[in-house]
Amino acid sequence: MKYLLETEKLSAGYGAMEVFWDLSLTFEAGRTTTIVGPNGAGKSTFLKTLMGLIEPRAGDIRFKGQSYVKEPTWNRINDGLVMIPEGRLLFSDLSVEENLIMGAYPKKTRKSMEKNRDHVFQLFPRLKERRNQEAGTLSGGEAQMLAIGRGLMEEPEICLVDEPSLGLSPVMTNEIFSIFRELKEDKMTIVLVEQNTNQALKIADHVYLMQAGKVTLSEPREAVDLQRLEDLYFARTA
Amino acid sequence: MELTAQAIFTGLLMGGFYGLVAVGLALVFGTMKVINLAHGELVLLAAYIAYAVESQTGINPLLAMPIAMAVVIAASLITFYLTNKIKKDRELNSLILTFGLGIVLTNGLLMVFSADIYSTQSAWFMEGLVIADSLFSMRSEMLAFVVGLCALGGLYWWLNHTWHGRAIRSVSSNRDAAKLMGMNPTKAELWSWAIAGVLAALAGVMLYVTSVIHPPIGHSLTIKAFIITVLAGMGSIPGVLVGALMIGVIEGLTTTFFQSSLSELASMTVFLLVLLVMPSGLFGKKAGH
Amino acid sequence: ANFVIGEHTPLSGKLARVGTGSHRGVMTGIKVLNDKYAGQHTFELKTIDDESSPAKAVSAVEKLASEGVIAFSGGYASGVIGPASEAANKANIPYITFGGVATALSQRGHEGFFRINSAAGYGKALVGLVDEMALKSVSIAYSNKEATHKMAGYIEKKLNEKGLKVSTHEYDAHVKDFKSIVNKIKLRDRSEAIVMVGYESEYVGILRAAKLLKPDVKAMIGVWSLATGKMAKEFPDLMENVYGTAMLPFPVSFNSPKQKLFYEAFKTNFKDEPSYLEQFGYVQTRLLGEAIVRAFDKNELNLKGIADELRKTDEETISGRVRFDEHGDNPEFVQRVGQHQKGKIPLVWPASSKTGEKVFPGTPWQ
Amino acid sequence: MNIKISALMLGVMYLGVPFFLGDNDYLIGLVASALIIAGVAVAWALLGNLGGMVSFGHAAFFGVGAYTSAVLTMDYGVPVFVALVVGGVGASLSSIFMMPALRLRGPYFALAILAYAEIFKILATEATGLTGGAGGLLSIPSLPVFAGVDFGTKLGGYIVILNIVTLMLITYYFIRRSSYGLALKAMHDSELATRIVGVPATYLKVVMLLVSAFMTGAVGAFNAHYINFLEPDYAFSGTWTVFPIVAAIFGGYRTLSGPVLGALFIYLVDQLVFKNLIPQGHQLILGVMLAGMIILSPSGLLPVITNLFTRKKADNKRGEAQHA
Amino acid sequence: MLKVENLSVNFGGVRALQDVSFEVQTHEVLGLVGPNGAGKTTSFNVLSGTVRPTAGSVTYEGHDILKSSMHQRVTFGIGRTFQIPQPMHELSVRENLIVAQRFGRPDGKVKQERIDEILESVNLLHKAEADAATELALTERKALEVAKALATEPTLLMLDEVLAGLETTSKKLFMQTLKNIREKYSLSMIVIEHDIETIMNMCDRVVVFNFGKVIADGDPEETFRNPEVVRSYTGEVPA
Ligand SMILES: Nc1ncnc2c1ncn2[C@@H]1O[C@H](COP(=O)(O)OP(=O)(O)OP(=O)(O)O)[C@@H](O)[C@H]1O
Ligand SMILES: Nc1ncnc2c1ncn2[C@@H]1O[C@H](COP(=O)(O)OP(=O)(O)OP(=O)(O)O)[C@@H](O)[C@H]1O
Ligand SMILES: CC(C)C[C@H](N)C(=O)O
Ligand SMILES: [Mg+2]
Ligand SMILES: [Mg+2]
Repeated sequence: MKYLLETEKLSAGYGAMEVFWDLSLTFEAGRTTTIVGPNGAGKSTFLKTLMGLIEPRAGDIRFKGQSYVKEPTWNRINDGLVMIPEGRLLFSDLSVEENLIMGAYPKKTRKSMEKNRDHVFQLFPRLKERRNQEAGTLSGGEAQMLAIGRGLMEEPEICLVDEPSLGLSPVMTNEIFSIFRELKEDKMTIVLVEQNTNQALKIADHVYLMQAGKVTLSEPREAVDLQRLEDLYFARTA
Repeated sequence: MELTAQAIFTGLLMGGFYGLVAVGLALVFGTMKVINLAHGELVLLAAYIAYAVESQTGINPLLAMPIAMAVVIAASLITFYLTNKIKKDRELNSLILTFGLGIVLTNGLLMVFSADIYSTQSAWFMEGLVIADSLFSMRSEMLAFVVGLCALGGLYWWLNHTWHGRAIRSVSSNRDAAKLMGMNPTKAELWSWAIAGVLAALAGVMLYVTSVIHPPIGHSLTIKAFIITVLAGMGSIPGVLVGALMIGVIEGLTTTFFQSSLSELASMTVFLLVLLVMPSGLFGKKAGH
Repeated sequence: ANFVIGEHTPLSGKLARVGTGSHRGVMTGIKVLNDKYAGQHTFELKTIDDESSPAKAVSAVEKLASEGVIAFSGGYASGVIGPASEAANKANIPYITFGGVATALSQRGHEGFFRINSAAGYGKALVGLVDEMALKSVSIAYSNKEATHKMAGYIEKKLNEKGLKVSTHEYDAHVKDFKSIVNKIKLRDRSEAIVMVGYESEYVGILRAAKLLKPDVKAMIGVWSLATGKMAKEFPDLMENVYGTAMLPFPVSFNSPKQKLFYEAFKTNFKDEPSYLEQFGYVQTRLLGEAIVRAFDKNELNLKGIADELRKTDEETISGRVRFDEHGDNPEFVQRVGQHQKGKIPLVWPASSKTGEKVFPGTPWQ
Repeated sequence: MNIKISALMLGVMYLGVPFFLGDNDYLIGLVASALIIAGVAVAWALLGNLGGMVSFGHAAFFGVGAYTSAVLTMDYGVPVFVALVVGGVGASLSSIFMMPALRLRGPYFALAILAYAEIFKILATEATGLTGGAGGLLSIPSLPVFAGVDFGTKLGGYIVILNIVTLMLITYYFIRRSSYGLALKAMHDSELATRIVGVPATYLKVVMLLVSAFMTGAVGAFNAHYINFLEPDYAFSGTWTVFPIVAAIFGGYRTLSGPVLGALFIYLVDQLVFKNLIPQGHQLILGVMLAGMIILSPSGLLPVITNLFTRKKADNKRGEAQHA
Repeated sequence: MLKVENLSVNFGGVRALQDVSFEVQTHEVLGLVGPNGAGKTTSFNVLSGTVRPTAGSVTYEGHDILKSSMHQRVTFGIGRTFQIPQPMHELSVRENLIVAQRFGRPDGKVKQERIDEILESVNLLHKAEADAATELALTERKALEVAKALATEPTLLMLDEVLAGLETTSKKLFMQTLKNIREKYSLSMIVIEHDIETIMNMCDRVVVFNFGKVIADGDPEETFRNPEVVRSYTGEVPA
């Protein structure tokens, strides 16, 4: 088993529209892979498909060598495949603390729930301050922190992260990336989708560029040149 | 004074029972946004099972509880299974579905048990219970009240302190997010319908031992339960308790100091006033941003 | 000849219980008619469930009319009977009933509208009983339905005229708990008797509450649906000493040939004990049948012919004497009163019909 | 498509029904009864679909309209046709009491209206002087002879209710087509989003409530003169809420003709078919049919019918699937 | 043209805004920045009428707008976007704009060319017939927010993080579009963004919030050098 997670000729879409097709990507254990790409390229859709929130049209997903396409989302979570979604897929009428507690739903994480919660509170003191506030009334940035915190409560083995810096202040963005850097050092496998290319590349081991439903570049971080990447982006928009 | 005390006492007992009837509906409503218009009929079904068991075997109708639960849980799960088949406009379409099932149940009961009225034969339940020489109730009413409080309390604890309970609340809050926490939403919903079945069975047997049953009351039970659920605020258990007791006491007081035929008027008026001041019910969360 | 009689009755919906009872009486009537005229005439009954709804009763009448029925036996509750008999009138078909006692029904000038009972008959019985008890004060608890509302008003008025102190308590049919009402009677009215004007499940509720609170009254009295064998069997501990209107005692000692005829026919058909509902249904159908035969013999089988013949009726039936005045009402109608006594219901009022002595004072808890 | 079906339906109702069933009072009566439910269903759907407000209390308007018209004709000698309109106006006026409920949403609104309906019913029972109390009103005047036609007959009544329903459908159609219709549609799930672009949401809701109440009231008034009888339990019966809702959703409440088709279908099938199958308890089959139908065709009856007309069409959509 | 004075908002115990005052001049672009939860969105909510302040006053072109209803404010010329996009459900993208034009403009006229022009400018023309609620990617939903606000033809446009999540190139293009629109229709704007570069590029002036208070107000370059701002917000001195 070379790769922790891989896809083979994966296709998915909504209704009559095909968003991406024949995607074969690989994610190595313990490493951080960054997927960048213009808006609407299908990055979020790809992550959701990996999680089983969207049913693929064709192709295969393999986790630890096992085919995963038929596996329901909740089993993937229990196996350690976790996603921190973009936007706010929060439990908006539950309190901040309850949201975090729900992150510890997978059986193996329940024991360490309190420890993890305190850790998250330490990372995001604002959440601790607002632990009894309804999640739906949080500010945009606070909600983002909560989504990240809740994801960490799930003790991921591999974590798919969709635009974590969205709506965060510059200080907070730095904070987030240093958290991911630490996780990476703790050997967590990370798949990061991010528009903040600059920051994202700093922690990446491997980079994919996704454009209009296709991977147009796949290179180890060392080989990627920021300028070239931007040019490639531009090639589409021009 | 004595009148007032008795009126409030009667009202509280009544309210406890109302709460028991309403809470199953509130649970399903809170978790799936499905208004189970057959809920009252499920309660009634349990009551008829208690009747059937008592009249066939002569044993205490409370002992019919296991059978009542088994049947009502099964019925509740069938309802769940069917509502789950509706993929579009579930909130509205489930109205039709459960309304249809309610009709089926009412008419089924009518065919099997005829339109006669029934009540328990066991005199024990009707014995008086006198508190402080001046507050009167039947044993069965006190029993129903206690069962109601325990059921509500237990459910509240379960929803807030067990993983199953929390899962139910999460699924109702955001299905996709719940999946991402490793929950199987369908399983969680199945649980809440099964528990609604348990609660309906409890309520039904209590109904049978406290009062008289005949087929058309299923519908009025549904309406009462629904009113209390909305008064409570979407799926709030403390809200159900407070709302039910409030309605019970208002009815008791109006009957005593005006007349019974105005008690509905009074409770509806209070219901409206509460909603106009608190548009999401007594314990409802504010409707989003 | 073959005579087709139409019937609309509530077999489902709110009034299913009484509708079913009435329907069984009507069927018994048809059976007896067929036996009597075997070889000459046949009677056929077409029944439609009106689901306790006026609109559906109207379409039932219209449907049956279009299928050629020559008369209607039908209905329950004045609110349903009103529009249904209106439709029968439009179709020029006579209509006989016992299910609606609202006065207005017979004041519409319908030539073919007949009913064998009247509110006054029930009222007279209750007032007579109370009078005989020589009470000073009475509380009336009544349902806010049409018939009960009117009936309570009638009793109140009559008792007031006799100088009794009367308090009234209107309740809603949906009410589940009667303790508050009974408690008011106990602590505030302090009446000597409670009169209940309502329906079965409400009687059970009131009696239970009374048994619990034990107001200091001498008698518990109800109108229809109370002094029945069913109630005696289902709620023995609640019914003891309770009064209610009845035509016949329970268990019925069917002595006269007329009574026997009904009882046997009913028993073979339904394997059950008849109640007043069955009796009324039976009587109205039989009277109608006889009138039809007479009209047929005169070759006048139409609205006018049947109505004329009905108006000539004057018969001692198992529900008492029946004749019809110009409005189609039965001025002779008087109810009797029975009292639950150890599972039996002897008639205790009027003196002329007595089959037992009343236990007075007496309540279920005394 | 929907419009075509509506037109076809109206054609059948105006020409076919009188021609084939005209002399069968029973059948015409059934269809008229179904149309009464259809009328309330259309009014309900208008509020539910365009106003985004599901009401559980349309019986309130039905009852108020009925009593207004009955009392006016009986005690004040107002001509019946005028009274029908005034009945609608009366229902609209009664809806003013409900305006505070407009700030409620979803089930909260639905049940608040139900509470109003209950309150109205009790008031009608208690206001004995005006309404005859629980005893109700008997011998309410029938529809009159007008321009030489006796509208008091079954057929006459049928024509009147058919016209009422048609007018309602036309009104519905024009409201829906207007830009108000768009805004109303948008308000459904996203009231905030519509207010923030300047839509006076409350005002639009008020208008819809008034219109829907008027329509329901007029139908209720018609019914009073058609059945010649009223009592509070009947006039404010939950049936006048439940059956129209069921009919509207069943038929397809987001469509124009759905509620009418739904009402006709449910009422007629139940009365003509099921009732003959099981004389007592035929509603059991109705229940099964409702449940089954809604699972099989969640958008209601109309799509099923539409599909019958336009067999295939959907198959052309798959084309884009192959890219590689 | 807009004057906010001594505004305070409390949510239970949370004091989201405390005694906040600021102004926007005609044709000015004001940046609103500050840490997460500082109260930026809340102040938009007060201005547009979704939140009622506990104290304070707001005047817009002479109107005391706190007294006006939400839709009246739109006709006065205040348009806004939501941080979490709020499309009108059940309508297509184009229909969203039709409603906005019809009800947002004082004269209630709907001009198709104008709608096309707006869609073009936010790069949504190709999605005009798509279902607004379900068929758009995150950034497309944000673009629709802007388009809807523009369709009401505002004089003051309030943008809440509409550029967040856009790739660098699109961000630049979009910024340019906004600038053009501002020139063409002579708009004033209030912009909430967390990207310092964007703020510097677009804004004439910035107001910095922290814990519900205004801690700085002035020229962007200068303000971003203010040590308090750096400590609480930017974290590093911008290049
Ligand atoms: N629920 C949906 N239904 C239909 N189409 C959708 C849906 N969600 C997204 N799309 C479309 O799918 C395409 C890819 O969307 P996706 O959200 O995956 O893009 P993305 O790469 O994550 O973009 P962004 O950077 O904006 O987040 C877009 O064209 C979008 O319009
Ligand atoms: N209804 C509410 N109840 C309690 N607190 C609330 C409520 N609404 C907002 N808040 C709090 O008010 C504060 C200000 O929120 P606001 O949305 O204005 O922040 P913001 O400056 O826009 O932040 P961000 O940059 O993260 O979007 C936040 O801490 C938020 O949690
Ligand atoms: C005499 C009774 C049969 C009358 C009936 N209870 C009614 O509702 O009209
Ligand atoms: Mg995305
Ligand atoms: Mg914000």
